Amino acid sequence: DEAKLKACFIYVGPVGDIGWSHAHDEARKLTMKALPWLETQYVESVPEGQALPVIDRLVKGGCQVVLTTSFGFMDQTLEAARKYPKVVFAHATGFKRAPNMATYMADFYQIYYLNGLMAGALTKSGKVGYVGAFPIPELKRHISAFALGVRAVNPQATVNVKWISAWVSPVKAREAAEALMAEGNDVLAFTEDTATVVQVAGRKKVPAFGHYSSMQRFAPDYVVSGQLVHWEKIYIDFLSKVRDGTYAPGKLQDVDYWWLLREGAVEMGGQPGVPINPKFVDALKKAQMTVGGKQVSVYDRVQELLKDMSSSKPGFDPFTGPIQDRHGATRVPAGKTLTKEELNQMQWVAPGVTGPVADEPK
Amino acid sequence: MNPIRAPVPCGKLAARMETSPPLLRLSNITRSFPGVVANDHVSLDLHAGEVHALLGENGAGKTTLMNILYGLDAPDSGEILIDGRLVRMGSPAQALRRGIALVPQHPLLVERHTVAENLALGLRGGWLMTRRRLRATLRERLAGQPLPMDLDTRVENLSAGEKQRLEILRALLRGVRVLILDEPTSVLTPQEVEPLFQQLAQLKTRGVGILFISHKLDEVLAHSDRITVLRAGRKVGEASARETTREQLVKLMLGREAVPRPQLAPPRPGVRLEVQGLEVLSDRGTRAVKNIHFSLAPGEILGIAGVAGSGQRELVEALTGLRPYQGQVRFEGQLLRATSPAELFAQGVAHVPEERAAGTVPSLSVAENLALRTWNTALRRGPWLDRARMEREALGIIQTYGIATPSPRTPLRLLSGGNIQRAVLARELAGSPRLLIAVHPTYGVDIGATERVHRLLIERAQEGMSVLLVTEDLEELFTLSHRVASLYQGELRGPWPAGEVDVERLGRMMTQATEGAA
Amino acid sequence: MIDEMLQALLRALSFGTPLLLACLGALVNERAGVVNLGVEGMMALGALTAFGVATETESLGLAVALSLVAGALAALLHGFVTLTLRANAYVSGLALTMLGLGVSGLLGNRYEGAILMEPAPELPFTVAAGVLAVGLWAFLYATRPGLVLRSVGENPAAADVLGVSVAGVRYLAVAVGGALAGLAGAFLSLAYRPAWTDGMTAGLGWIAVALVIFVGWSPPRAVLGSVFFGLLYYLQFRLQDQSRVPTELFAAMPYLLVVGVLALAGLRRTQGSAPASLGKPYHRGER
Amino acid sequence: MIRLEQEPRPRRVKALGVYLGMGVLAFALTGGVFAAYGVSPWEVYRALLEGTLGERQGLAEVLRRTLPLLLIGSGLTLAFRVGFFNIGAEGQLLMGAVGGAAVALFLPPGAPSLPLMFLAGAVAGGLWALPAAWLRSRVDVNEILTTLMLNAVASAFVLYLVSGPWRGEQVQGYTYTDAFPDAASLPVLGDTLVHWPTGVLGAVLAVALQVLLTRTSLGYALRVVGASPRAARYAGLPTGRVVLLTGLLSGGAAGLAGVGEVAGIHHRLLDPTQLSLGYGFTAIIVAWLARGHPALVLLTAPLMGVILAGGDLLKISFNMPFRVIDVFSGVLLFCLISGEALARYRVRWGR
Ligand SMILES: Nc1ncnc2c1ncn2[C@@H]1O[C@H](COP(=O)(O)OP(=O)(O)OP(=O)(O)O)[C@@H](O)[C@H]1O
Ligand SMILES: Nc1ncnc2c1ncn2[C@@H]1O[C@H](COP(=O)(O)OP(=O)(O)OP(=O)(O)O)[C@@H](O)[C@H]1O
Ligand SMILES: [Mg+2]
Ligand SMILES: [Mg+2]
Repeated sequence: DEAKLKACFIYVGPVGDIGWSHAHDEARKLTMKALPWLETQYVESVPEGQALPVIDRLVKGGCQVVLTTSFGFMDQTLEAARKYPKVVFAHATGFKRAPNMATYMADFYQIYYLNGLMAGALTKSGKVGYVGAFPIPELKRHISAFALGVRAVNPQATVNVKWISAWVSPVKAREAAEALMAEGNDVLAFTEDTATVVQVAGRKKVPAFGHYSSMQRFAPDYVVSGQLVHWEKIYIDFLSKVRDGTYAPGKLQDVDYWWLLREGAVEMGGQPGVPINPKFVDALKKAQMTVGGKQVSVYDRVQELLKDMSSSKPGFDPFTGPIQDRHGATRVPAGKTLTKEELNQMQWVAPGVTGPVADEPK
Repeated sequence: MNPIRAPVPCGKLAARMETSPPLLRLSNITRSFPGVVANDHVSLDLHAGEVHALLGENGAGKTTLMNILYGLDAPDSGEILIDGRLVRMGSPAQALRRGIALVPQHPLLVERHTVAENLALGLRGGWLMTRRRLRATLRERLAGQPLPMDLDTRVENLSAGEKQRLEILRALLRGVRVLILDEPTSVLTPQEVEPLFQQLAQLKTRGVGILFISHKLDEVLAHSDRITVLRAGRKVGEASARETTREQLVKLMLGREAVPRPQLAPPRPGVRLEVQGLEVLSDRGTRAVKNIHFSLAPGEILGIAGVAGSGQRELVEALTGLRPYQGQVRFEGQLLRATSPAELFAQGVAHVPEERAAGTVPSLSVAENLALRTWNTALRRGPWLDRARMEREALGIIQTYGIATPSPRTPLRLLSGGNIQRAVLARELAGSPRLLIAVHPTYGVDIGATERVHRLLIERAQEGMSVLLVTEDLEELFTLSHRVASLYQGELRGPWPAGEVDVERLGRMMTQATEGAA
Repeated sequence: MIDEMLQALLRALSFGTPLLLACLGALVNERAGVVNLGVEGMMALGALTAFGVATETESLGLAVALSLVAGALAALLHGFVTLTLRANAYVSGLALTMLGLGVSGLLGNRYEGAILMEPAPELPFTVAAGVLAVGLWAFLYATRPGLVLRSVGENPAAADVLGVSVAGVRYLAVAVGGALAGLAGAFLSLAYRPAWTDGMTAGLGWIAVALVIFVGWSPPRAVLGSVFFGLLYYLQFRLQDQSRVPTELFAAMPYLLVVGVLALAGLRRTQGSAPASLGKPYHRGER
Repeated sequence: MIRLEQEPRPRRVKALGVYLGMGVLAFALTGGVFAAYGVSPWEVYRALLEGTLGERQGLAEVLRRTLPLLLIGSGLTLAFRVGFFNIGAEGQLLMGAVGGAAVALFLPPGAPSLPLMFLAGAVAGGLWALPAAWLRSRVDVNEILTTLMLNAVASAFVLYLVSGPWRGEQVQGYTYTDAFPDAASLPVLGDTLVHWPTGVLGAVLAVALQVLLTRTSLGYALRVVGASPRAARYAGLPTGRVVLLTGLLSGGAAGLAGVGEVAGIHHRLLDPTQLSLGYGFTAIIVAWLARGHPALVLLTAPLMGVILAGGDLLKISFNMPFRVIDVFSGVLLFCLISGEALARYRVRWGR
């Protein structure tokens, strides 16, 4: 029997939730299935800033690969990488690397644009609501991509954001969603690690977009689409390469996964395999938008772009200039596309986004 | 074996006792607390229509015995018989069901509720109890008697005497056969005592048996049929009230003769304290003390009689730096401007507070309690507390004033009530004050301890200390004071030399608006 | 405009419902003189019980009933430790919070992220809470057991000599308090957000504990207090973009307001309504 | 029926025995939880013992978890003794971290950062407790409530700082400040995270507060105010100032702990939920177990340190959900406070 490779996962939240840590843990299980030689261990609810002692224990317990899955683990992972040069580290969402520490991320911004198109088509009031966790660049780029999509269909529409300052808070998510609906928003999207917004929307018969995991079943008639993640695509690739020596310690300085639709690390839809809820197909087919001077149905446009961005050579990117921020300053010149670094540091938001946005450049 | 020691010579009620089983019989009741045997094989009988008094020093075990009878406490051994039948008294509810009612030593009323609500708490009946219904029920139940007070007054606004009457009324609301009164008279003025005994006499004729505890020998002798004396948990005697004397009872209680009290010396010339136009507000912002004038000479004891709520608390708090006031207070000619009790003490004003709890810290040691006045002055060395000196001085005080404590390090809460009271007095006197303001210095204290407190006060007055004595106990007031005055609704009447008024008149002045000055 | 105000009022009622239920429970407790800081824990247990039962049996009625039982049982643990064993009530309450959150998190692991497809309507809970408030008020001031309860909280010794079983009343009050906290939890996991998430009580239990003091132990004022608090909570989101004030200030607003109002109440000396023997253990015959 | 009677003179030996017994009971009860969870309690306890006290790394973890508890615990012990029920240590810790971070981030390089950080943290933590103390002493507002509410406010304030004005340049917009300069980092023992100066500070504080309480005249005043506010008023003790001072001291101690956490472990200010980890609440247990003697915190803080580190271990080695720790602490706490009564009273059965 071949020797096993032991990979250990550190999660910031409990694996039980249906958000971020849950998705990583699901991916861990799928990876285990795919790679028979793999052995795994995980530690849940490790507070940021408390990763080092956990890594110490894990390494002592024989972990050869340590995957830390929250931005806040970045510096401690780096420190651990220096402390244990023979161990392979990989850190999700960060930007610091070392000879034995890679970084990885699966991002949704393309899907948000597509969701935005659908939202723009479905809103009657021209107001789309968004419940946001924290105003960090990741959310800003997602909300901006979403708003760009909305405005591509309905140039007058707005995306109204309420911040709840929490990753998991059903109570705040509910009240924020209620406030949005009271203000006349008739389509909802969100970033929060529970299905609260989808449930609230379903009760009030308002279309909504799922986030992170399969949520269509919670409001089968009202979830239009959404984003799903497949971390296992990255894990399988990475761990296989670690095992065959491609990613041995010392060779990771430049290993940075930034996987999108093309790599299959993310998927559009309210549940796997259903990019658009059939209930909304008719409405989306009826809705028209102008692309390059021509009228096309929103449904066709979404399908076309999804296909394009999922191909090995995507031709479309939501953040292709000219794009101005909501105060009119040009952020992406014509003909340019935002780089990964720029996307990762994005502080501005696109036109159409309303509501306070912390740290916005003027 | 017969645990009853010293069967009393004058118990000649035998004939009557044989005829029928007594209404109530306590037989060989024993109850010990950690370190104390509170009741040691105590037996007593109570007949229908009889007033049976229970006498004894503080801690003799009177209240414990009554608590056992009322189901508030359980005996270690012994039996309770009612109408000759053995009963178990597991809780007050059972006692009440058997027709036993208790008026406890300290009033147990819900201060913030109204008179009606307090009465209703003791009633049985249906679920619904609106204010209307309650009033109707009470009027019906109280049919015989005129309502002594407004049903909607809150109890906190009643005087001590009124509270006592409320307690008794409540006990009588349910048909009683045995009424237990634990020191009902210690807070009553003579005017209030009289109706109480009339009421008892009436109950007697209806066949109610009454158990009655008091430290006041005169009223015991006057109003009871039989007297049982307890000492240190044991029954030391039983007597018919008609056939015994005060002296015999004192000797039985104390186990020795009473010591005669020293004579009051005349006050010295001069003015120690002068109060002019004093106005003090109560917590509720009403005028509690209204434009008071008086003065006090060195070596003089001025007694002020006032029931609770008449402004005496506010008066004392103003003079001891605990409450702001209007008007002028001069101490030895100097206008008193100090506001802090600590500063006042440093200037020579000591204070024995109304309640022991207010002046002591039960969880701290005796020595630390004795240091409450000196911790920041004599006992302070820079930032440090001079603990060695604190204990030395405590030992001195303990010896001088005869405080019974195992050691200065014993927590004060483990001392007996009388000893705690003595410790407070000792602490205040140890600073050699020139003015002592003392409220109820012997409240709830037995005659032995009372005797010692009185002697201390008189001796110190002889040495030149002035005393402002505030108490409801008129007997004490007259035995100790050179001059007496009464406080009624914030107004001071008097002072007069003690010889010029009698107890009845002063008592009336404490409780009635109409009586004018002498 | 009218529409907006109506909407805000609806939100205030909805969010105020669990607060009112838990607050009334704590109020019953405290009117009997017992402090129980473990509301958050009991609420979490009630929420999990309700959700678990509703999921397994699909009977909402049973779910609600058992949430009451779960809250009451948890409260009785507090009662036993503080009333019979005489442990410190404040520490016991904290321990109950930990235990409640811990046990519900642990046992609820299997339901994590699950959702109730047939949620309970909110209205019956809200109506029940309102009726309870009025009923409790009537109970306290127009019935004999109500008088007994109040008396036990004011002066247990006085009630004791009149044959009232102080411990009995207090145990009962504690159990009722726990049951209502459990019901508040059931509202959260069956109606308000018909799902189970560890920690979904989100500090509401603590707010309820604070509310009791805030409303001066009065049931009618508890209604106003919880609606007021619900309104504030909603408005922190509704007003978010109307101002340049940082969103965190809005988040802190309810708590700041409680402190502010307490300070004002204190300054105006209207705080004296606390039951006189609140938090003081009573043991017959103890000196 | 059970009846409890006061022990005339509580015996230390009996108390110790009762506490040990209740400790064993607690372990037995949680053992049941473990068994229900499907792991052998024996194995868990063995691993716990080995993984905390039985090895260097475990000991380091215990120490690391003990450090903040020492500081907060001694402050709270004092506060409880004075009758100031401060349960806002969590918020005071956060504000201490803010104070420390302010110095670390904005002081020009070259200044003596660490002492100034501790100073600023103590002041910030102390000031955060002050409104509650003031309201309590002036207008008798229940401090349990106000300190609790101020926790939430402190949390919102830290969040505001790290997501707004203090957000780091190098954190890609995440909610953190930049890392502190090296001069603002506490030295650690070897390659552990044991920032020992915080521990020294804690030990000194515990002993100093003990001396303050028992040997100084100020301590006398504190004890009198705590044991009998009425007597304190009667004797003219400055009750209000004593309560304010207690607020400052206990809040300041929690503030120091906050500085220790940011300067010793995180090296930046971060999201409040990641920063405080409930030390403020755990310290209530520590203080309560110390029973009014700050010096005893030197024993009780490590005890809770073992439990916290043990909980981490359970998470890592047995993949237990993190809530196990809450259950464990809750059960232990219940057992210990019940033991309190049994130690001071004796049980009598029957009527
Ligand atoms: N609950 C108790 N715990 C311990 N000791 C007690 C308790 N109750 C009473 N004692 C002790 O039992 C003895 C008898 O007390 P009791 O109250 O019966 O005296 P008493 O005769 O009523 O005195 P007083 O005249 O002061 O009212 C005292 O020594 C008292 O300290
Ligand atoms: N709750 C208690 N617990 C333990 N011991 C007590 C308690 N109450 C009283 N004692 C003890 O019982 C004894 C008598 O107490 P009590 O207060 O009744 O004194 P006393 O007999 O009234 O004394 P004095 O004559 O001085 O008033 C004291 O020695 C005291 O230590
Ligand atoms: Mg006594
Ligand atoms: Mg007595």
